[in-house]
Amino acid sequence: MNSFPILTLMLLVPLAAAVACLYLDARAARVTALVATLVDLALGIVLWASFDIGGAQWQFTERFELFAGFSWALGIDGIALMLIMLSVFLMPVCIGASWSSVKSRAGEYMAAFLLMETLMIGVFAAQDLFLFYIFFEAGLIPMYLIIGIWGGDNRIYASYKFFLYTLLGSVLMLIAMLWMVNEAGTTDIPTLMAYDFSPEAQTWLWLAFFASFAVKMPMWPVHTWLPDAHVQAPTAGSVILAGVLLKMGGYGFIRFSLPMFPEASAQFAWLVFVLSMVAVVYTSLVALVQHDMKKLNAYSSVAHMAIVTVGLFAFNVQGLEGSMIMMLSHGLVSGALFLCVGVIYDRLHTREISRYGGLSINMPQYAIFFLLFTMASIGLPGTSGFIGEFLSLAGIYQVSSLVALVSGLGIILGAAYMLYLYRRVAYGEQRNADAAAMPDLSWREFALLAPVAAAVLWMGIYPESFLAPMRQDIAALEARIARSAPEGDAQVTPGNPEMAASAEGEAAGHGGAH
Amino acid sequence: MIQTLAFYLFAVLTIGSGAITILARNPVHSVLWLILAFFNAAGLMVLVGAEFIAMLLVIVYVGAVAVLFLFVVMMLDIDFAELRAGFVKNFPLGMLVAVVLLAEIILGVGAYRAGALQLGTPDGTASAAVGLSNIEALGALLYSRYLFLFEAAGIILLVAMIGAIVLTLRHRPGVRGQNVARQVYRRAEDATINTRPEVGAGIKL
Amino acid sequence: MSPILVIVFLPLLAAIVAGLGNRALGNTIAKALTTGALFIACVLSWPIFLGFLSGGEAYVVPVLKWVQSGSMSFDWALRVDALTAVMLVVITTVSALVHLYSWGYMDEDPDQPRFFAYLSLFTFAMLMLVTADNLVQMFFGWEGVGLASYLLIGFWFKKPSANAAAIKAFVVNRVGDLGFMLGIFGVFLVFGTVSIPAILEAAPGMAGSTIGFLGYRLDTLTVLCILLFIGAMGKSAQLGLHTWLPDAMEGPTPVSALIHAATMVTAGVFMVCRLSPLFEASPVALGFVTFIGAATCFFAATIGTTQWDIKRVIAYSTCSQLGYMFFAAGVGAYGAAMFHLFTHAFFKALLFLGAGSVIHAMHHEQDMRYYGALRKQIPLTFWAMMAGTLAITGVGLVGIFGFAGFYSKDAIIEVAFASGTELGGFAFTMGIIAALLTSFYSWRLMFLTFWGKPRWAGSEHIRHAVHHGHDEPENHNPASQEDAGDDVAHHVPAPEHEDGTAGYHPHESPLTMLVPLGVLSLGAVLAGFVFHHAFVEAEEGALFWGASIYFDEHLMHAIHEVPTWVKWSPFAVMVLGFVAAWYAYIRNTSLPGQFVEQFGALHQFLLNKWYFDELYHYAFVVPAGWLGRVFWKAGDVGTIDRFGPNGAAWVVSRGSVLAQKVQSGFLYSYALVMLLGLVAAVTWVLAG
Amino acid sequence: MDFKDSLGLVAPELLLSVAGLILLLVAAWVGDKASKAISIAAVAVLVGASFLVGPALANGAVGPDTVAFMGQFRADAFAAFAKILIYLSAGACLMIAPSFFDRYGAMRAEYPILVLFAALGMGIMVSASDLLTLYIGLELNSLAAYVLASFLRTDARSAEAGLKYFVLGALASGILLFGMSLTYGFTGTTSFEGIRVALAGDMSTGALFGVVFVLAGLAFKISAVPFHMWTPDVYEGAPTPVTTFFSTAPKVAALALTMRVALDAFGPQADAWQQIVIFAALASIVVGALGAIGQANIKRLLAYSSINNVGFMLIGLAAATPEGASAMLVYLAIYVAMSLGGFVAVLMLKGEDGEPVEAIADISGLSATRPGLAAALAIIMFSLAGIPPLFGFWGKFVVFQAAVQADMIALAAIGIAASVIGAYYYLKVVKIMYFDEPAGVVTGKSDWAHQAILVITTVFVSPLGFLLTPWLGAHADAAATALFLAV
Amino acid sequence: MIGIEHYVVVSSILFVLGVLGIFLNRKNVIVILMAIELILLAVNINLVAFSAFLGDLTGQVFAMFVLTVAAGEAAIGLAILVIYFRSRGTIAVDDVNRMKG
Repeated sequence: MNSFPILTLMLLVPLAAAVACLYLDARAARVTALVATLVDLALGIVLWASFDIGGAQWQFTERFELFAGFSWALGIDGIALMLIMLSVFLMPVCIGASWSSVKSRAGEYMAAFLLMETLMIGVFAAQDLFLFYIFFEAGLIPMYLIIGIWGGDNRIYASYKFFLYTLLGSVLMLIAMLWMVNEAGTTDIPTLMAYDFSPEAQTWLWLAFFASFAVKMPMWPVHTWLPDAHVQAPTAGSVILAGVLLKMGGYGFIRFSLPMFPEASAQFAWLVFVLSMVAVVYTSLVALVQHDMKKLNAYSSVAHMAIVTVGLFAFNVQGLEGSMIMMLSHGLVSGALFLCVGVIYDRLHTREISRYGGLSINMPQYAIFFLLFTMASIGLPGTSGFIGEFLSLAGIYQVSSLVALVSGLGIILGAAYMLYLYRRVAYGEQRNADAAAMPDLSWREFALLAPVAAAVLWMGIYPESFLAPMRQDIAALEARIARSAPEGDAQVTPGNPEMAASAEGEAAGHGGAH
Repeated sequence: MIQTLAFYLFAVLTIGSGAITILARNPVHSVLWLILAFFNAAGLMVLVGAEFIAMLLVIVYVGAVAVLFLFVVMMLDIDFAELRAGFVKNFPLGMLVAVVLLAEIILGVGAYRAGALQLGTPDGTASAAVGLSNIEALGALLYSRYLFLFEAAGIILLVAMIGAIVLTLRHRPGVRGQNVARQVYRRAEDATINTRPEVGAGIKL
Repeated sequence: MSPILVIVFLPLLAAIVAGLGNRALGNTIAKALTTGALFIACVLSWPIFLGFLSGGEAYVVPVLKWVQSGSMSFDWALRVDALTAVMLVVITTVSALVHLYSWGYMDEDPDQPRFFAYLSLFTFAMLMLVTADNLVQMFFGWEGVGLASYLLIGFWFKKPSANAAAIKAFVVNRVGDLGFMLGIFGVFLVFGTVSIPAILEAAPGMAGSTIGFLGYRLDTLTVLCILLFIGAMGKSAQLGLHTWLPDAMEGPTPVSALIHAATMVTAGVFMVCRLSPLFEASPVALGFVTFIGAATCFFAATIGTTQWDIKRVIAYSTCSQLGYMFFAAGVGAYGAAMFHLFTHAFFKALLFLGAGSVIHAMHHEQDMRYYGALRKQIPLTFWAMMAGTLAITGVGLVGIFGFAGFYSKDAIIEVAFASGTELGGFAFTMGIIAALLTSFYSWRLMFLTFWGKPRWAGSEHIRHAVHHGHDEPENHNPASQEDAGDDVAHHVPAPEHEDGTAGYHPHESPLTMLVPLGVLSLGAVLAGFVFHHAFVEAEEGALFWGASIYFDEHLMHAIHEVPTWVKWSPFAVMVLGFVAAWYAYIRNTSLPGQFVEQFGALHQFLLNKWYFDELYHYAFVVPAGWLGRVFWKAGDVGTIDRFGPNGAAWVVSRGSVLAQKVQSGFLYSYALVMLLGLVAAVTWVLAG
Repeated sequence: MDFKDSLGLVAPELLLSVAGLILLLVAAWVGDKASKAISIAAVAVLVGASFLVGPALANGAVGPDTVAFMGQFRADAFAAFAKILIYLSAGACLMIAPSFFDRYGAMRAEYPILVLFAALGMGIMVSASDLLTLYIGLELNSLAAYVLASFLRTDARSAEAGLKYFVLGALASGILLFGMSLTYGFTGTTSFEGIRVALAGDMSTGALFGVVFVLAGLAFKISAVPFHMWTPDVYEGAPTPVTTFFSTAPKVAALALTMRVALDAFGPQADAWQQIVIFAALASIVVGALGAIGQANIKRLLAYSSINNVGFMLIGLAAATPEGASAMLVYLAIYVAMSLGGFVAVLMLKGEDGEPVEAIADISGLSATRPGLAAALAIIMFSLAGIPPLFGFWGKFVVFQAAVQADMIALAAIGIAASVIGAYYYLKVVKIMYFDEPAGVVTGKSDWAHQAILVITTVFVSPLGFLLTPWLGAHADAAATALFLAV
Repeated sequence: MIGIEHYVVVSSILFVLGVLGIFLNRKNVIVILMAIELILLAVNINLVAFSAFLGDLTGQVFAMFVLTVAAGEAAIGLAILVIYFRSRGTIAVDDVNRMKG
C-alpha cells in the first residue's frame, strides 16, 4: 500500500549509524547515535501518523524474495506499531542516559545500542518467520557485549546467564519454526497466523515457542537471569532490557502462540496461569526484601510481566489489550525507573538502597519524577500502569476469579515494595552526607525523564491513542482464538427477581442450588 | 587333505607368530616373529592360488618393510632394559572388548558355519581370463582397468619418499660432502702450486 | 462551561501549578492560588446542592474518552445528582476551610506549596470520585485520594513514623482496592458494563442468579456487593482494614480533618449509597454491611475510650462514626447514612481542627495527659470544640432542637431498630453502646483538655519549647516541623512553676485558623437542624434524593413509629456517658487509675487497639518479609539458580572435566575408545 | 567411455600431479630458497585446478558422462563442489604458511608439494566411486598429512602430533580396509554402483559388518566421536598452518567422501547406519562442546569446536535426503570459512618477537590492543556458535531444516539444545577478548596474507555472507542432486 | 575342504591381534607399527581369499595396493618415529602424552 519502504529505512538508519560509530571518536559517536535515534523516532512518528487505523491489517508491507524460501518481508499491524514506537521512543533516551556515564569505548557502545535498535524494530516488523527469528536471536550479541563490557562487577556471570538462558529458550523455537514451515509450506507470518495446525502438533509447537518466550518474558521459574542482567547492565542497557527486550516475549505470545496455536494455548492456559500466579506473589515478595535498587526493579518486572501473561491467556479483548498496554506501560515505567536509578548511580556509584535517603530534600525534581514512576509502576489510575493492569485483570477475571485474585495480590505487594523503596530512597533523613550533597537533575537528565513522564500520563489519561491502532488487530486475534477460548469459571445464571424475593433472608450460597 | 593340513599349519603359525609379535619384549624378536607371520600368510595365499600376491608379500614385506623395521630398531639404539614391561591399566577391559569384537565378527559374518558363506556375485569384469596365469591376469588388469589408481599409487610412494626424507634428512653444517664434479674436473696444475718463496720468507722461525 | 467542570478541575489546576511551581512560586502565591481555587469551587458547589433541595435534575457532563476495550468502555465524565451534590458541598466546604486553616497551621513549614498542592490534589481526586459516572472513574478517584492521603500522611517525610504510616495507609487501602477492583470486574462480567446507571438499572434483574467465584457457586449480587464493599471497608477504615487510620494521624492535623474525618474516609459510605440499588438486591451483602458497620462502630468506640493521644481519640471516633453510617446503609437507610456523613463532616472536621488548634497551642504536644485547664487559655478553640462535642455526642431534644449529630445519629439508631431484622437489632444495640462510649470519650477528651489543672509540665514538647524556644530549630525532632504560629515572646524561661504549667503559656491560634473553626461550628450546630428534613424525612427525602440513591420511604416512616424508649435511649446513654466522664475526670480523678488496676487486662486490650496491629504484623508483615527472603535466598538462589542455570553449568563443567580426563593423551586409551566405539556400533547393528 | 574422455575428466588431478612433480624437481634443484616461489606456484596451480572443476559445478554435471575409468572415478557436480572448497582452502593454507615457518627456519620447499599432493589425494577421495579409488585417495591424503603434522620436526609437540596421528590413522585405515574387504567379499564388487545394487534388498550380516567398519574408518577422518580422540592433540601439536589445513580441506574431503559412501554406496541400507550416524552426531556435538570448555589453548579449543561442528554436519547426513546433503555442503562451505578465519586469526596472535601466542589467557583484552583482530575473531566465534545474523547460523539452520524435513524432530531438538553448551566456550573467547583487562601479550605484526584471508573469511561469515546464500544454496543443491541422481 | 569362512576366521583373529597390539602395548611404539602391519596382513588375507573364492581378481589388485600403501606407511611411520625419538629421546608409548585434556 505504501510504496516508500519506511520500515527498511528505519532499520537501516541505526545500522548505518552503528557502523559509523565504530569509526568515530567518542564525542562524534554520541552525537551520531543521538541523531540517528532521533531520526528513527521521527520516522516512527511519521509511521504512526500515516498508519491507517481501521485500514488493512498489515500496512507498510515490503516483500523481497531472498533465498531458500526466505524473504525480506516487513509489515506492521497496530500491535507491532505500538511496540516499534516504544522502541524508537526509548532509544534516544538510552543514548542520552549514556551520554556522560559511558566513558570507555563510547563508539562501540553506541554502535551496540544502535544495532540493538535495528534488531528490535526488525523483530516487531518482520513478517517472515525466519527473519523474525534472526532479529529475535541476534539481539543477544549486542546485549551480551553491553552487559559484559560496560556492566557492573559481576557482569561476566550476568552476561553469560543472559545469553545462554535466552539462547537455550529460543533454539527450541527454531526447530518448531522449521517444522511449521515444512508443514504449512510458507514462512509468511500472516499466512501462518491463519493456518490451522493439528491439535497434537500444536501442543509441541506451543511448548517450543513457550520455551523461548517464557524465558524472554521472563516467567517464573526461568526468570533468574533477569535480576542478574538488570543489575549488571549499564543504565541504558537495563532500560532497553526492561523496556523492549522483555516485550519480545509478550509480542511472541500475541503474534505466534495465540493465533497460530489456539487450541494448545487453551490447553496450556492453566500452566501459564499457575506460573504467573506464582510469579506475581513470589517475585513481589522477593522484591520486598531487596537491598539493591536495580534488583528490586528487576523482580518487579517479573511480577508485572506475569500480569501480562495472564492477560494474554485470558482469550478476550480486555485481557489482550490490557496486556499490550501493560507491556507498553511497563516499557516506559520500568525503563524510567532504571533511569531514575541511573541518575543517582551516576552520582554515588552504588545501587545499595540504604546508601541513599532523604533525596526529596536535595533533589526535589528527581523525587517528583521518581514518585510519578513509582506510582505508575504501582498502577495508580491516571497513569499508564493502571490501564494495563486493570484491563488485564478484567480480562482474566472473566476466565478465572482465582487467577484474578492471586494476580491482584500483585497490586498490593507492588505498592508495598515500591513505596518501601521510595521511602528509603527519597524520604527519611539524609543519613549519608554524600547522598545529601548530590545535585538535582541536570537539564539532560530532565530532558530524558520528562518525555517518558509525559507518555506515562498520556497513556493513563487518554489511552485511546494507543488502543485505537491495535483495536482491529486485537479483535481479529480474539476472533481467531475464540473457538478455543476456555470457559470462564463465572458461569452466571440468568437472574430471577422472583426467586430472589422469595429467597430473601436466606443465607448466602443457597443460590448455588439452581 | 594335504591342503587342509597346510591350511591349518599356516593358519596356526600365522596367528601364533602374530600373537608373539605383539607380546614379545624385545622389538627385534617382534620383527622376526612378524616376518614369520608374513611367510605363513604368504603360504595361505598360495593355497588359494594367489601366487603373485604371496610373492609380493614376501618380497615387499620381508625384504623391505621388515628389514626397515630392523634398521630402525637398531638405529634408535633403545635401551631395552628400560622399556617398561607389562600392559596398560585397562588391560581387562581392552581384552574383553577385543574378544567381544572377535566373537561378533566371527558370529556376525557367519564364518562359524560349516557351509560356505553367502558371498556376493561379481559382475565378471575382473574375472581371471581362462588360461592366464595369476600374474598375467593381474598385470592385464592393473595396466588397463586400474591404470589411474596404479599411477596414483605411484604418487603415494613418492609422497612417502618425500615425507621420509623431509622428516629425517638433516643438513649438518660443517659436514664435508663429496663433490664429484669438482673432483673430476680438477686438473693437475690446480692441485700443486709452486710458490717459490724468497729465501727466508717461506718460513718463520 | 458547566460549573461542575470548574469545581472539579480548578483544584487540579491549582495543585499542578502550586506543586510544580513549588519554590519558584513562593509560599504565598501557592497558598492563595490553591485556597482561592477551593473557595471558588465551594461557592460554585453550594448552588448545586441547594438546587437539589428543591428537586433538581441529575445530569452528566462528558469530558474525555477514556478506555474502549472490546465491550468494556468507560469515559471521563462528571455526573451530578443529589448524592454528588451532597458530597460536593461537603468536600469543597471542608476543603476550602482546611486550606484556609492551614495558612495558620502550616505557617512556618518550609514546604508549604507542596502541602497545599497535595491538599488541592486530594480535593480534585475526591471530586472525581464523587462525580464518577462509572465505576472505573470512581476507582480513579478512589486511588487518587489514596495517593493524596499517602502523600499527606507522609508529608513530614523525614519522620520514620510518618513514612511508615503513609505506606501502611496506602497498602491497607490497596487490600480494599483489590476487592473493589474484583468487584468492578465482576460487575463487568455480569452486567457487561461499568456505567453506574446502567448497572443499577440492570441490578434487580440479576437478583437470584448465581456466579462461580473461586470455585464456589454463590449468589451473584452478593459476591459483587461484598467485593465492592471490601473496597469501602478499606477506604472507610472498617473493622479489619481500619488499622491505617489511627496511624494516619502522623500527618498534619488539617489533613486529618479533611481526609481522615470529613471526606476521604466517607468515600466507602458514598460508594455503598451510590450503588444502593445494587446492594438492595442482595440481602446477604446488606447484612454483611450492617454487621461490619455495627461491629466497627462498637469496636472503635471501645478503643477511643482509652487512648491518650487527642488525635487518636478523634480518629477512633471517626472510625466508629463511619460504622454508624455503614449499618445505616446496611439496614437500608441510605439517606440516614448520607445525612450522618454530611453532619459528621462538619463536626468531625471541627473536632480535628480544634484539636489541631490545641496541639498548636500546646507546642505539638498531643498527649492529653499533659493538657488540662486550657479552657481559659484558648477560649475560642474551647468553644469550637464544645460545639463539636455537643454535635458528636448528639445533644438535643426531640422535636425542638439538636446539634448536628443528634439528628443524624439518632435517625440511624432508630432506623436500625425500625428495620426489624435481627442484624438491625444487633446494630441497634451496638449503636446504643457506641453512643454511650462516644459520649464518654468525647467528654473525657473535653475534660482532660480543658478542665482540671494544667499538667503541661510533664510534656517533653512543652519543656523543650520553654527551655530552648526556637533558638536551635535544627535540634528539633522531625515533628517540630509543625512549629507553626508560635510566638517566642510567650516562652519566657521560668525555672520553677508549681502550677504544672512549667512556665508555658498557651496562646490562641491565629485568625486563619479560627475562622474555619467558627464556620464549622456553625455547621456542627445547625447542619442537622436545617437539613434533616431533606435528608431523612420520608417525603422530602424522596424528593431530594430522587433516583440518586435507593430511598426507602417506608423505612423512613417507620422511624417515627419506634417505641419511645428507643427514641430516648440515645439521649439517655449520652447523658450517662457525660456523667461517667465527668465523674471519672472531674469529680474523682483517681477513678481511671483504679479502673486500670481493676481491669488491667481489658484496659491493655483496649489501649493496644485490640492488638490488631500486632496481629497483622505477625500474620502478614513478618511472614511477607520472611517469605521474601526465603524465596530469594532459598528459592531463586538456592533452588532455581542452583539446580537451574548453575546446576546445568555444574553438570557441564563436570562433563567437561570428564571429557578432558578421557582425553588422557595416551595412544592406547585413544585406540581403546575407538575400539569401544566400533564394538558399540557393531553390537548396535547386530542387535538391531 | 573411452580412455581419452576419462583423462579429460581427471584433468584437475592431472594438473595437480604433473605440477606437483615439476615443482618437486624445481625444489630439488633450487632448494629451500625457492619455497616461497613454489608456494605461490602451488597456489596458482590450485586455483587453476579450481577453474578446471568449475564448469562441472556450474553445469551441475551429473550422470554417465561424469564417470571415468570404468566407474572408478566420478567428476560430477558433487565432487566439483567439494574440490573447489578443497583447492581453495589448501591454497589459503599455503599462503599463510611461509611467515609461520620462517620463524623456525623450517620453511621447506616440500611443504607446498606435500599440500599439493594431499589436495590431489583429496580430490581423488571426493571423486571416488570405487572402494579402491577411495582407498588410494584417502591414503595419498593421509600420508601427506602425517608428514605435515610433524613438519616442524624439531618441535616435540609436532612430532608427537605426527606420531599420534599416524598410529591412530593407521588403525583407522586398518578398520576401514577390513570393512572394505568384507564389503567386497559379500557384495562381490568394489564399485559403489555394484555395492548399491548388491545391498538393495536383503543384506547379509557380513556386508553389514563391512558397512559399519567402513563408516567407522571414515568417522576417524572426519573426527566424529568416538573416533575423534586424535583431533585435539594433533590440532594442538601440528604447526598452526598445518592445523588450519587439517581443519579445512581434509575435513571437506572426508565428509564429502563419507556422504558419497553412505548415501551412494550404502544408500539402500540407510536404516542400518542412520542410527549410528545420529549417535555419532549427538555425541560429537556434546563431547566437542564439553571438551572445549576447559581448554586453555586456543588451537585445542578450535579442535574441539571442529568436532562439535562435525556433529552438526552429521545431522544432515543422518537425514539421508538430498536436502540433508545439500545442507551439509552449505554447512561445510561456511565451516571452512569459519575455521580458516579462526586459525588465521590464531596465526596472527603473535608476541613481541613474533612468537606464536596460543594460550587463551594471553589474548585477554585483545579488543583494546588489536580491535580489528578481536572483532574478526569475535565475529567468527559468534558465527561458530551459530548465532544469527552471522553466517554460521545459516549452516545450522539448513542442517536442522533438513532434519526436520526428514521428520527427525527429536534429533534436531536435542542437537540444537546441545548447541547451547557449545555457545558457552565461544562466548568465553569473546569474553576474554572484550571483557577482561588487556594482557598485552599480543603485540606482533601480521603479514598481509594473513590479513587478507582473515578479512575475506570474516566478511564471508558476517551477515554479508547471507548475500551468497542463493548462489551457495543453488550449487549445493546441484551437488546434492548429482550425488543422489547417481542412485 | 577349506572354505572361505576359515580364511575369514584367520583374518579376523589376526585383525583383532593387531588391534590388541595397538592398545595393549605401552612398551614401545615400534611394536605398534608392527601391529598395524598385522592388521593390514589380515586385510590382505581377507581380500585374497575373497578374490579367490569369488573368482574375481579385484581383490588381489586391491591387496597389491594395500601392500604398496603399507610400505609407504611403514616408511613414513618410521620416519616420524625417528624424529620423535630425536626430539624426545624415548619411544615408550607411555611418554607420548605431552598433549592431553
